[in-house]
Amino acid sequence: MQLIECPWCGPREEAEFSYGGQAHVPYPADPSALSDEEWAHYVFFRDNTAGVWAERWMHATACRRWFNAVRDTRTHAFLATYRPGDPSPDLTAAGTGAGRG
Amino acid sequence: MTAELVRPATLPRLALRGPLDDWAERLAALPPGLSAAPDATLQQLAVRVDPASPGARAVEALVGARLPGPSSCSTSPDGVDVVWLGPDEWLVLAPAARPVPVVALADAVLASGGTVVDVSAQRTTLRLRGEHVPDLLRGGCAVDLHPGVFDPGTAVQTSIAQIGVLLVARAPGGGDVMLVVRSTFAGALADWVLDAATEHLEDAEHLEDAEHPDTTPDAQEPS
Amino acid sequence: MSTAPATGVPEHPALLWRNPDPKPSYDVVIVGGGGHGLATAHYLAKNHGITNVAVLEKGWLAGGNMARNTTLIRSNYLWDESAAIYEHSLKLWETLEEDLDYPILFSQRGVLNLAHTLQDVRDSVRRVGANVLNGVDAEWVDTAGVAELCPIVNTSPDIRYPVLGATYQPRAGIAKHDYVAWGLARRADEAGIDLIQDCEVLGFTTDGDRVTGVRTSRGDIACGTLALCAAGRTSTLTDELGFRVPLQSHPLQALVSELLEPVHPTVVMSNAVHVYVSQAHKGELVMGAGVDSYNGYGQRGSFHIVERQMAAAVELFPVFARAHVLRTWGGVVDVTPDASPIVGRTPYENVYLNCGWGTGGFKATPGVGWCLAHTIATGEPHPYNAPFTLDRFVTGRLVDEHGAAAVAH
Amino acid sequence: MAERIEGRGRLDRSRTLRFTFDGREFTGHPGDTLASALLAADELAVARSSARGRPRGVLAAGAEEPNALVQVEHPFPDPMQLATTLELFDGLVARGLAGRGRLADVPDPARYDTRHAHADVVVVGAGPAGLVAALTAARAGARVVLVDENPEPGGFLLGTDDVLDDRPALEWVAAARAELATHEDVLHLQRTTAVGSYDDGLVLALEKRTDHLGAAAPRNLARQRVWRVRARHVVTATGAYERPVVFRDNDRPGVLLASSARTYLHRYGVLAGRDVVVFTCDDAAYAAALDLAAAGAAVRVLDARPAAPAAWASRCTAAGVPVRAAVVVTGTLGTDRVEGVRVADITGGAVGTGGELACDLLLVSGGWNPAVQLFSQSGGALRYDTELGGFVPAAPLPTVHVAGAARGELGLGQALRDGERSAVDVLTALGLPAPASSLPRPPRGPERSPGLLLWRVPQDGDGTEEFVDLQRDATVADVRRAVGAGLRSVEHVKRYTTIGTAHDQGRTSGVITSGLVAELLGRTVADLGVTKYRPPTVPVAFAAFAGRNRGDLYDPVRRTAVHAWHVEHGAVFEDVGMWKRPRYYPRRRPDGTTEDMDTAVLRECAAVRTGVGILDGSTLGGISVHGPDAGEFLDLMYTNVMSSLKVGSVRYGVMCGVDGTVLDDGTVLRRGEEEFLVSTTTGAAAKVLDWMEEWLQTEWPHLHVHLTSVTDQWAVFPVVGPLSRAVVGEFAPGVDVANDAFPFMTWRATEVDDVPVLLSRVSFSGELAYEVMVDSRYAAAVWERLVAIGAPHGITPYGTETMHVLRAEKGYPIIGQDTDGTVTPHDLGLGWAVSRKKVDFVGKRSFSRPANLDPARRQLVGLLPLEAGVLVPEGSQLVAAAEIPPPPVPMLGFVTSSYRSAALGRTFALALVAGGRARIGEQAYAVVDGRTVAVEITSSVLVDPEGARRDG
Repeated sequence: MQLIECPWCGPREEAEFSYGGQAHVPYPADPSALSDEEWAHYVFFRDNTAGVWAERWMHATACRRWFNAVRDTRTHAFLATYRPGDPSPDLTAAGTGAGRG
Repeated sequence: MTAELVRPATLPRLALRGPLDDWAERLAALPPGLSAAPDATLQQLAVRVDPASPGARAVEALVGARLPGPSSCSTSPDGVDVVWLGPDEWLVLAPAARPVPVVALADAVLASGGTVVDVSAQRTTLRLRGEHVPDLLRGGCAVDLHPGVFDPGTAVQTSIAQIGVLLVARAPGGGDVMLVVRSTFAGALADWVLDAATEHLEDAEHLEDAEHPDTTPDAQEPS
Repeated sequence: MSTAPATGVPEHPALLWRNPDPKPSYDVVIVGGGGHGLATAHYLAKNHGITNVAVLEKGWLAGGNMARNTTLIRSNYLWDESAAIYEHSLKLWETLEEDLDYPILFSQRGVLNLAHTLQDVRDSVRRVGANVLNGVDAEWVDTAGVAELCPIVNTSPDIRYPVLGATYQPRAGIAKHDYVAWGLARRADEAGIDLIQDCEVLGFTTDGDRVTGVRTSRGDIACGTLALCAAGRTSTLTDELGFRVPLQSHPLQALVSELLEPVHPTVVMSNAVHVYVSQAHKGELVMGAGVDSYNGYGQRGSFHIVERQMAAAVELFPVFARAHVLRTWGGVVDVTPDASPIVGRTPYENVYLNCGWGTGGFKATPGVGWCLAHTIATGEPHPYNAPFTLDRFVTGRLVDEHGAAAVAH
Repeated sequence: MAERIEGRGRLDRSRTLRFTFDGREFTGHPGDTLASALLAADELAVARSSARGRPRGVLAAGAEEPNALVQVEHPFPDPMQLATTLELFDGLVARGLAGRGRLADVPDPARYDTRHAHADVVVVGAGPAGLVAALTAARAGARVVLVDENPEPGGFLLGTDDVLDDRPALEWVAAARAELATHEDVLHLQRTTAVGSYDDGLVLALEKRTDHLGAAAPRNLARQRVWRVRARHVVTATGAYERPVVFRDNDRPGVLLASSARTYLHRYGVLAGRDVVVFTCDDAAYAAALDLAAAGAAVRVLDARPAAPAAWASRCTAAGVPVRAAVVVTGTLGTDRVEGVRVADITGGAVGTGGELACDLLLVSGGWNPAVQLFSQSGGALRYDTELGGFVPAAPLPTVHVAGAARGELGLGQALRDGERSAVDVLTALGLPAPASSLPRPPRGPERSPGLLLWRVPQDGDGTEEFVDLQRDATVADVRRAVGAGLRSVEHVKRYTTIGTAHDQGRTSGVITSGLVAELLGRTVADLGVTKYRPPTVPVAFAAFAGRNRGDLYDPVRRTAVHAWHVEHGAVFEDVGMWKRPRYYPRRRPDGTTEDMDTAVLRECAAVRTGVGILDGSTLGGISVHGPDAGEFLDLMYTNVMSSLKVGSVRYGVMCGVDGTVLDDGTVLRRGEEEFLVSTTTGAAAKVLDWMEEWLQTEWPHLHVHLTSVTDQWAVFPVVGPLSRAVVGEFAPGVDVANDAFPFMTWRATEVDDVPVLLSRVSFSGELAYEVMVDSRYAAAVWERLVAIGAPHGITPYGTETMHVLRAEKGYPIIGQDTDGTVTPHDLGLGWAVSRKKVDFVGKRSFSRPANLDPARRQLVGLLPLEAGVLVPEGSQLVAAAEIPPPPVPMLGFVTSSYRSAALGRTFALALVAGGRARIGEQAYAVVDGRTVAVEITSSVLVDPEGARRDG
């Protein structure tokens, strides 16, 4: 069970957070223009990276804000957390990211 | 249903009742070194405003306390607490006797795109005091209560046994804490505190049975 | 009815498999030496006489989810398509011990899916009704029925979420996962199929819409047909092949207790008071619950999931209070949006896909092996796996086993 | 024979403790374990082996003990205790186990709880290394948690007569303990075993708080406590376990690990044998030989190495202890206990001719296995140390350090220095200045000479009597058979032989197994590795992990503000999520009997349809939506248009997931230009708020909208029925409640006794209804006043069951009951609530997928059983024909809601049926207990379809 660095509240127990899956998958600008296949890829398909990727978390029992994290799904280790809207930190540089408490 | 519904001669004036009224007796009988005082009378306002906006300054002027940063609480000379809930979200808790002017506050933030909502009944409070309080809280809460980390001015939102709770430090080290909890969860939190207090009972004899004492009045069968 | 767990543990055969080096080419290459890969190999040989086959396992045979699951076997799933393939699998389980001539300790002791809310009861009656009409043995039992089938369940009316009844499938049960894997492996090995361990697939060689071979940590291997049975690691392979699958890989934790005298005669599952538990043959309690919410390949999970599971276990089974957790671990389960598998074609003409079994992989082992072998041998999906296509997510014809699980009114 | 001797041990000999083992009475002293007390009474055999029923005796003195599993019967049945770690108490009743423990068949009365702790560094193990690490960190002002499994600190020092600064080492331990007690920021926990080391410095430890008091344990204290220590750094100073050597009949009672015999002597005052043979490959066994000799035993040493270490040999000679080198034990003699050993010379690995030696105790030392479990659990990589013959940490982790024997630094001096080094590493990382070094001086002992790597004494025979895992009765023969069967991985060998799967998790058998497999395959142990270490390090009771989350505290009970009134008035409750909701209010009849549910519900329904009823609807979710873009936001979230709603009005709305299935429904009040009050179903309240926040924060941050949960702020009381106008009119005199002044789907604000009240004309029953909303602190008072005003009108409180019947009679779906996660608004007949004008809203694009346009989709319809009184169970499947053909039988759909209707005077149901709306008027058959019940498919609105009752 990890400590997750909420961008606002600081490091908190993992049980305080809820998970939001892959980050940076924007809602399509005009869904009606999409084919069924393109729409299905937005609704059902996400990356399933075995390694470092960007994902979403929400600090459910405190500030209730969504934020993004760069994490290695092989070791489960967090490399960095950052606010939505901010660009995902360069994954390689993120290796030394502030996420490590 | 036991009592047949009858219309009394005179209708009593509507009176305020707190979610923990039915626990008052048991909470008053906690062992020495541990007291729990419910208070449902506070005016509570949910304030959303951009902390950098003029509206934020207006709120601070009206309330008499600055809008604090993450996991913090500031208190006005009149005893009004302002607790950080999120990057643009605060909870104002004012004693019933010295309420904050809601309309003025709402107008003050409107220009800055802010919002004020009266949430006085959404949460209720339970003030825990005594030497056993830190140990009791550490029995269900992962927040570090160490003096120097959890001192007056600290206010942390977390959970205790699946119940969302806001802890407002009133003394260093967690010996005096105001718990702020959703009203419909208040009974469950009180049951948790009463059960946790078992550890601090002087003698164990009066523990009726070792099973968890069933403190809830709502046995499934009709009473 | 349910049989008490056998006391002794049987002897193993003297030879299981040969550990051959990989040949340069095979008619069929199966990626993944877990239960599904081994079962597919077995049925290719047994049903279709196809033996020029290699099963490539990146670690030790059946060391992935096959070694980490809680060994539950049942077919009382809601939707017709699910009931069909799981019931087909259960029927194969009933003759697997003879077929493999291996003591897989298959024990049909029934499974109780407990209902704690009025909506649970409605969902249960609905599932039992669908099961019966699909030829799956299922019945609704009331609270007294639960107490009779499994006396150690706390059926008192004043626990936090009282047991209002349960669905019961008498033919459901458990089996010893390792022995199932070794029995399948031995049969495949006997048929001349090469089981290659420590052989990780690193990439593929393709020619238009055909995959001509796999690049592995033990050299390149050409293939006529390719079948992917890599469970939680499927996405790594499909990414390499350039097509996407709607899988998310999550940790799924499980734990065992010390050996105990028989006390738990059946299998009990509960969603609201989240835990499921059976007692294995040697006497250990085997328990699991839900997946960890985040994606994870670390074959381990977070402690607070175990903590909630233990509170549920003691709430439902007060006599388990002083049973001890001996060991906790985790697998990597590939979950699809509708919690149903994907078994069938891919954009490559000679590549077939078997994945998305989530928490239901073990119970499907013989059934999916049979169907995938049929699909490979004939080039056409078997009727049982035909509905589980990759494109159902585009058409919207899902087989939604997540179901409502919502709380009503 | 084993016996208690004078002048040794850390016991309170002034007090005698009585206990029963295998039905026979014994005595011991405070400070004994069950194992030491049994040894003191010369009781060597403690159990029968699980598979082969061979007699087994104590081998070790701690958690690595494979044999001495005991079942405790009194004070409470406990199926898994180790005699070597079970502290003796008066009145203990226990018996030896043949592998399987017995659970109690009555609930456990003990309490269990948990504690969180925070520290800069948590030190695991209070041996010399751990004590120094904790002292060094504490002196530098760090916050320290020190945990140790023994009743008192000292670690291996408790089992030796080592000296420090020329004084007994335990005096230094006592001083260290006293100093730690002076540091306010040190939490020192004995009888506390670290069971798991997780991410980011989380160490879980189990404290046994009252087990050692037996039946005298105070009932209000938690018997066991799970500590959750979150530390910035972890130092594991967990020592090492002595490794046995495998040879024929090595399982006979009377075989002990050398260091354990030394522990029984010094810690428990028990001389385990009078005539002792010490068979060793390692220097450490010599200390045991010398100590037992000094205590009066006749001891001889057999060293498997070509030559005995000179310094130790000379000490033995001085003590009259004969030492013989290049010799091995090939077997034990005797029946239920060791009476002698077979010995043989060994030169260059080849075993020569043998002889026999009489003895009553055989001590064995094959070397040391560092306790790397916690380090490995934290993700630390291991390296095989060929000299040590064991696995040690390959490299330290950034925040997990290992000190002392746990990383192969054997010996007292190394342990002290390594403990200090690990603390200094931590303090450096924390940026704290390290205090001046002040280590006690250990005696100058002989230099440690290399041990001999001997997993198994080479000998012929089929290996079926050479035991590798004593608890699992697994032998060398089993390992050979596994490798012969084609198994190459130690994980396969473990599962095939079950070696290492018992309570001790392979502490004494794991490395040996890798050694044996390596020899059989001609590979190196480093190449094979060992099986994975997993939490917990020692077995932990289920109830300990459950803690206080039991009974009503398993999950919070949520109560509305009027809960007490419901209880006083006899409500029977139903669980809805965490809520307790009144389901119905059974009335007591004059004859003292109480109405059953059906009777109560028919009465409640009739009261609402003909008079006036009142429901506690406070569990519905409430969300205050503020801001200039609030209307636009709700248009994106709901299928219908909300932005056009006028202030003072209310609109019903449906909310979908991205896949187009119904997520929730509810009403929306517009309170101002920039203010809406949204209500949700009870079950979906939290989910809808999270869903809205997710879209606002991650997709549409440009929208100026603020969401505030007001679920607990507002109590909501529907007052329903033709007489509701009279009741509400009197309750809220400030509002004209007439229909034209206060029309359907509008709301009014007023005050009653200066308390703000909202009234809204929303009806979930089709009757005239007013929802009374008030600050939940005044809810009880308002409810009582409404009931008082309504009494003359026969006001009747009603529960969820009646609410279900009334809404179903009107065909209103309940999300979560009439939907199952696959149902769209169109399926429910709510197409009218799906805007065609809006460019987009959540879920819209999914409506045009092929599956959504399939006419065979299941649609919500009504069902009327042809036999008017038949109640079709909810969930029943629907089929096309009266005769059920053999499976698989095609199913048309299923019953979602089914009730007796006072209004209709008969039973009715709602169902989801394939192409349902096109089948209205047709017949179908519900399958109930294997037979079919004919039903007619009807419109889903069965009562007052034209809506005449709504306005009263």
